[in-house]
Amino acid sequence: MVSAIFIIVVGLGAAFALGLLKDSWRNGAFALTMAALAVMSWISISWLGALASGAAQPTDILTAGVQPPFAINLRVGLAEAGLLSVITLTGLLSALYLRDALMQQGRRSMAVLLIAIMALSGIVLTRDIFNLFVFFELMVISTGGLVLLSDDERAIGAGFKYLVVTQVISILLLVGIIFTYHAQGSLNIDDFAAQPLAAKGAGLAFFLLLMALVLELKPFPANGWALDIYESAHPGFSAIFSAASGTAAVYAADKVLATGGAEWLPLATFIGLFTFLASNILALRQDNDRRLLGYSSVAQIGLVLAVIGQRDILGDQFLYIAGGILIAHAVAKAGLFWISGVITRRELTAWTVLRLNPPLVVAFATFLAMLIGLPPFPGFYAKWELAHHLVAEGRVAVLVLILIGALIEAGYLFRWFGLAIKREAPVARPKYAPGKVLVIYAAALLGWYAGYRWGALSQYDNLLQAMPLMVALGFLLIEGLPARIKNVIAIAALCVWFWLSYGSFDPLQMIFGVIFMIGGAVIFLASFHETGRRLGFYPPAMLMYAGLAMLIVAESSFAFFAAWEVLTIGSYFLILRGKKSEPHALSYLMFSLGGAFAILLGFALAAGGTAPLAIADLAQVTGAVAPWVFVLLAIGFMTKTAAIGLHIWLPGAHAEAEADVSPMVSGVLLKAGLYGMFLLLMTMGRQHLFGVDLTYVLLWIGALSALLGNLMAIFQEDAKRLLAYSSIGQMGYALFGLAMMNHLGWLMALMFVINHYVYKSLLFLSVGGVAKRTGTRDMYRMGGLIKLMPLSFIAVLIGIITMSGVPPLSGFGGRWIFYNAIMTADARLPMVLVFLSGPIAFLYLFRLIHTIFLGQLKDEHRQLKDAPFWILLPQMIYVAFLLGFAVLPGMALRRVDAYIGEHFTEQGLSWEGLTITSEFGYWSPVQIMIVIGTIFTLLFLLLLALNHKAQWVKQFNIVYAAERPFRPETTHFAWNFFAPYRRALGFLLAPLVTRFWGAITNALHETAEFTRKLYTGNGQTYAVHVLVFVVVLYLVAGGIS
Amino acid sequence: MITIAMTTGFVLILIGLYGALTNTNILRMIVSFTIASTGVNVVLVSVGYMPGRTAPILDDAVPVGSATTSIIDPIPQALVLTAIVIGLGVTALMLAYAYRLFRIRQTLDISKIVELKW
Amino acid sequence: MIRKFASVVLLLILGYAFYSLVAGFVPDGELNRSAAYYAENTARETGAQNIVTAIIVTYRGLDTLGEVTVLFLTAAIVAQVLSHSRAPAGTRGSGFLPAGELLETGTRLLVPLILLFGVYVFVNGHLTPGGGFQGGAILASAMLLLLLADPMRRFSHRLIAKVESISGLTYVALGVMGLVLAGGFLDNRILPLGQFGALFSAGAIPLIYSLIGLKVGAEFSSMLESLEETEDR
Amino acid sequence: MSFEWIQIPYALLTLLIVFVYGVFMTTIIRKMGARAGGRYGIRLYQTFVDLAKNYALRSHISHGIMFYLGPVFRLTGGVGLILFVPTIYGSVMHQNFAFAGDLVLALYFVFFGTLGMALGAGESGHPYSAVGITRGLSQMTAAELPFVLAVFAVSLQYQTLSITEIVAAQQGGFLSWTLFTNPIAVVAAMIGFLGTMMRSPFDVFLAPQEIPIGPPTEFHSAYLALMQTNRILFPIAKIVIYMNLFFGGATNWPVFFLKVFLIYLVSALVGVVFPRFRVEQSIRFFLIWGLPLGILSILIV
Repeated sequence: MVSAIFIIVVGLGAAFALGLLKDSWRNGAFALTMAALAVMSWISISWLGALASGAAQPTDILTAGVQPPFAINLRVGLAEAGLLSVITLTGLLSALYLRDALMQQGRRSMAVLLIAIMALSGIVLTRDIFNLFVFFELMVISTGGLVLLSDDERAIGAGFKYLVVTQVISILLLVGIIFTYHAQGSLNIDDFAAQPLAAKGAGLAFFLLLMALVLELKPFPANGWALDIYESAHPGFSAIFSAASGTAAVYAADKVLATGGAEWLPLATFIGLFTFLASNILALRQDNDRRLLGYSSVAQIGLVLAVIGQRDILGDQFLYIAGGILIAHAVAKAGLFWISGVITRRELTAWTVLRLNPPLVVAFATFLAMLIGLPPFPGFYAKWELAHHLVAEGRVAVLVLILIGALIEAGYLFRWFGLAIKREAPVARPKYAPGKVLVIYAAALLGWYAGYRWGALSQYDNLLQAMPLMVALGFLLIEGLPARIKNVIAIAALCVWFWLSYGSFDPLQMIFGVIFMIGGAVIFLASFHETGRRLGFYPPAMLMYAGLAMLIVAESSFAFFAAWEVLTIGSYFLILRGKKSEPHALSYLMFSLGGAFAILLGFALAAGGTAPLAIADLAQVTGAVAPWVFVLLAIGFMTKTAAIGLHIWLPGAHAEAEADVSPMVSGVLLKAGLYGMFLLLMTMGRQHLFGVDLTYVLLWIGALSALLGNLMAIFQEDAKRLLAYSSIGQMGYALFGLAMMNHLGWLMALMFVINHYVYKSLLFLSVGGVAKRTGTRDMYRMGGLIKLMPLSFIAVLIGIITMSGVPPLSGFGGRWIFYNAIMTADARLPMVLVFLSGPIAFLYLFRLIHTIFLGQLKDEHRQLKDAPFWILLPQMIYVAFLLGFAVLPGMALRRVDAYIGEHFTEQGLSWEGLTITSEFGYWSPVQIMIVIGTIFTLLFLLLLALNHKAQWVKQFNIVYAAERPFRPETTHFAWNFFAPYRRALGFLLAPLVTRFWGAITNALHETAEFTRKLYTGNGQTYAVHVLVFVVVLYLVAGGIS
Repeated sequence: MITIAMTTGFVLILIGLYGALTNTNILRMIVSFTIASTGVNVVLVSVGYMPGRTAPILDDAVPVGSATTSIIDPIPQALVLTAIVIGLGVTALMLAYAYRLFRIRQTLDISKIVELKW
Repeated sequence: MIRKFASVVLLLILGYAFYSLVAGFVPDGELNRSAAYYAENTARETGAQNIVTAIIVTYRGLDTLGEVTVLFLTAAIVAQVLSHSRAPAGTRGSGFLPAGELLETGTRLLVPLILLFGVYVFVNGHLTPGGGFQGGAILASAMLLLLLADPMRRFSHRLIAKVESISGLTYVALGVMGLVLAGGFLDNRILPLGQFGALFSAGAIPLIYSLIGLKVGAEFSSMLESLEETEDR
Repeated sequence: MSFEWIQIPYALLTLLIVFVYGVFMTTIIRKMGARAGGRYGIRLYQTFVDLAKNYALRSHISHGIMFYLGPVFRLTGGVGLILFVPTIYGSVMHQNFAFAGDLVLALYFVFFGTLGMALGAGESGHPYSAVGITRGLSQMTAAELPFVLAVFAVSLQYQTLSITEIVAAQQGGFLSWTLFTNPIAVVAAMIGFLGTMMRSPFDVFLAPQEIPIGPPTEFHSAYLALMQTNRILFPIAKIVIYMNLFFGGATNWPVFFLKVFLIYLVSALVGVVFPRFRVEQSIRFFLIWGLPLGILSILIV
């Protein structure tokens, strides 16, 4: 094991040696630089490996052969080694990335780079406070030099501002140091820990010291200088400045903070949270990519500082958590800055160019996911652990603030991703310097590796070893294959997974498992019509299904939450594929992440901080916290079921998605939320908050969703939006059934789960097929298609009969169970809404079939053929299923009925014979079918007998007030179909919810717009900010002495 | 004695900062900062001073044996040297920057160098 | 105006903080433990008369290394910054009157003395006040004198850079030797401590300090050089 | 209850009786309406003649398969509704096929005919048909509400969904009719009843007096005949439900005839007295007058 001091030695030596080279001999100089950096990285990594594996112990390195505190000593522990690896690797890669700039500027700049990395390593290593100062100044000056690498002349101004600010900082630092020394009689950090400073009346000195170090972390608002550097410097250097410098500075602050004792931690927490929130909000209004990244790094460092502020409660998990966030940030931020270097223009939309190079898009996504802390990256595990520790110690407020900040950050980062994916992309594929692209990929791989390590270190199963996830990620590797082959593999994967796991399912899991896996496979049949490679479809789709697969087998809260996030992110990418779905995908993600965070909070509260919590143990949660757990989890799940109030993402997301994606996200994905509700109600049952029975609240929410969802549906001109809104209503029914908390209510909910999957997938597919042919989704542009698209018509007909609950099809079963269920329910008022919404559903369903298939055929559609085979095939399967399910609902429901019976006292249905009987009524599907069938046939025969010679007449051969119309457009009554209804009940549709959420986002953006005026760009003002920051905190802290 | 020196140092720091915060001319700012850092150095040494003792050099005047009782604290002096050198380096760097800025912008007024903001 | 007022207020509060520092300051009666340790053990451990030097070069050698690096860094950056606007050869200093006879001679007389003095200062750094930095500065002042006397004069950058780099490298090498042969990085006991108070004593300290002197001198000179060579408009 | 073959001729018998009765009843009601309007009105056999004529007429026109099936759906709805509900309480002959399903089946089967009708009319491609359908459906959604609430109240009251049992619970003197045991529910139900009887003031979607509008616009000859048959059967089918739920059912045919006639008369009288509502007006009417009563009825049960 090479002593870590050689990191410094090699760095310096190489820097000095560069001076000996001829100025023209640049390749050699660059080679020397790279070699030196490589050695430094190798040393750090070997230490990291040794320490992590326990092969080596943390060691002190003495200088001058004298014991500390009398001589400077360095220390390499696990933390140090990790950070050193980050710093040196960033240096190495960045140097490679900066090759051209360095070559052009010559050996001096290389020396500066080397010294910068050396200094950063020194900051991490040293245990001597004044030595820390020296390395800091080295970092400052070398930063001043590296800023000049940029070809942007504004960088020089930025560099000068930076120098000005650092002058102020170093003044504070020196004063702090010398008085600390006076109080301690030593400069060695470890001695401070021995006797806390405030005790010795050196609180103020320590405060100044701390402030100086914290100011290096670019706390809001004293960070304008840093943002200017981020914006103007060479991205290769910005990567170092963000990843390496930030890391080192954080560690320095942590080192000193650790000696100050617990009373300083709240200060750090406050600064950290403040910075995290403020910077994220400010970033909302950024349209310059590098400045945006700047804001984001500032925020992330703030987050780490806030975590450091919790070190008193994190215990031995501290490294795991802080390190997770820090490393995720470092890798991601470096990667993003590197990407921004290969992009020529600075506005966010310029990133569309990445689309011409899909691997870069994957890298982009990877980095974003790391920043947000999505699985399977380190930030995810860190977030989870952090949440539990905070809750355990009752620091919920801190957690909530962190989650809010993270949500905002996700907002602007994924909005950016949306821009990059959806906006107009240039056609000419740019030439990237291979070196640079290589560096970017390296960073992405490092990110995945870090995720793997963190997973291995976590106390849970490593997500990157979870079979479904691996399969989904595997699709990234076979992206090159043709779509059809991938489709076969996908279907096979789903079926195999089901076949492997169904043995262990209980009936509930079985129903959802069938819908998720087999149902998903059926929908995939429709994907066969897509030709070509269909890049970027299968990985997200399979990611979603992987999440669903993991969800139903999840036993612990961790597994459940991880699965939830996985399916969320997968479905987001999937929805984003739609043509106009950019804003809708974003709002979907925002609501889902918000919901996910609510779930996280809920689980943490439930576990009381002692994760992992078995889902089943939710039942054991009692006391004052239980209702809150219930509320949070319910909110989380209801974001997925798009309960009214949280629904505004759904219509756009489902409507704009591709033909075969809509059924996936509507028919399948929505059920994830219901599954969650099932588990929640099964385990926690009725909870009371402020004396209110929460299931009663759910009852109202469900009823309102049912009513308003249906009501909004009948006024849509866009067929897919209509279906989307109807999903809101249908989920409302299901929620209502669940919230009734009785046997039949749950049975009805399950009936809806099954039915809704079938007919919604069916309808979305048919409408999708029609839209594909007609090239529009506006129903009033269609009409009279029944003759051209008979199969689609039949599908829709069966679909709407089922959905409207008209006998004899299976929808009636749902209604029948509903009536029997409400007989025993004690809350009656909400049912009024459900009663009203039932017939309303009938309105939009009729509109759907009438305006598309009946009425007058448009001239431009006369040549249309029926929908493509592969889109029709699954529809026919569904039709067949519906007819069968109508006659024999028992085949699916009996066992579930029995299973639910375990949870409730009152008895369910009795299934003997063909008749299904409840304690109130009876229902005999087969006989109904026979009777109706017979009557229908007889009458049909009668009509045939009377009217067998009837033949089709021309389209316009109708009685039309003694006139004959010639234009289908004027004759097809479709636009604003239910005008009277709008006149009567339109007032119910005031978009209050939309306005509410819109107001919130606007408020945030306005705040950002207003606040960022703070950064006037004047270096002097920035210096003032720094002083204000210090002084205010001094006053807030109440004049420490 | 010490307090006077120390106070002087702090006053210098404040004066320097005041100058740096109020003069928009870059050169003046640099000068102000040098004043401030001089102040810092004064504070540094004044912390190490102990009344009635002599310089930490073990010549005939100060035998090795009695060093503990007769010399002043040597550490701040070592530190101040480093501080001075570093301050010098930074100043030189700032001057160079000032030169470049002037060549690019034809002005030394920092309030005019604001193309990076918000 | 507002800015002035705001700064005044800020500085007043800061001043109050400083005041409380001064007010709360109690000078030590006797040396604190670190200082005491140096007072007792410097002679034995390093063999240097000048405790400050011992601290700078040995006990806190890492600082000093960093310090030297700072200068190296600054020199490099300054050169880089100014190299953008280097005046075309020959035009420099044009417009200066030729330096007078008196100045020429004075310079020729003084420069060797100054150089000698500088060398003396850093060679004796471990015995008397002064040391590498001071000596280096003095060396550089000789350079400054030459430049003032004859703005047209040029010195070879290669030479200065070589001196700079070699002394730097040797410094680091000595540090590593300390790691290998003695107690740790930058340990001065790689050479015999010699007889206390003699010129060739205190182990590697004089050597290191001389290297520092050379390096500092070279760095200052190169800074002066670059500054001088930029065209003044 | 379960199925025996003998029930088929029984059911057909019921159907026949109801049909004949229905023809006369509708004729009488129309006559009364005419007299109220100061006209003489049609002859007693007129409706028979119309039906016979339309059945006899032959048409060569069809707008497509759904158009062709529309009347079939419609009539199936009517006939089915009659057969799914026990006509005469206590008589084995006239239980029809009530064993297939309970009240809920009846409630939802009402839509069967409506849907098929609407589809058929829709395919005729006549804009007026579509206009009529939208109006009809819109109004129906509102009119159903008080009725459904009342039904729910009743089934709560008797703790069953089986029509037979509900009727059984009302036996023994008219005071045990729902009409008296739960008047609010009945009033609510009757308000809904008015809305579904296609009579003024709620007949704007048919507008029989003016230019042809509404679903039947394009239908003629045998199509129209089927629909007229339904116009005769369907109201009675609905009234039977009301009678069973609210008015103690009928234990023999005379009582049946009387009750059905009286209940029908309600809507006829209202229709004669009140002018026609626009659709949004009728929606508001049901929400303002019907809904609160319905809610009240389920709350006080």
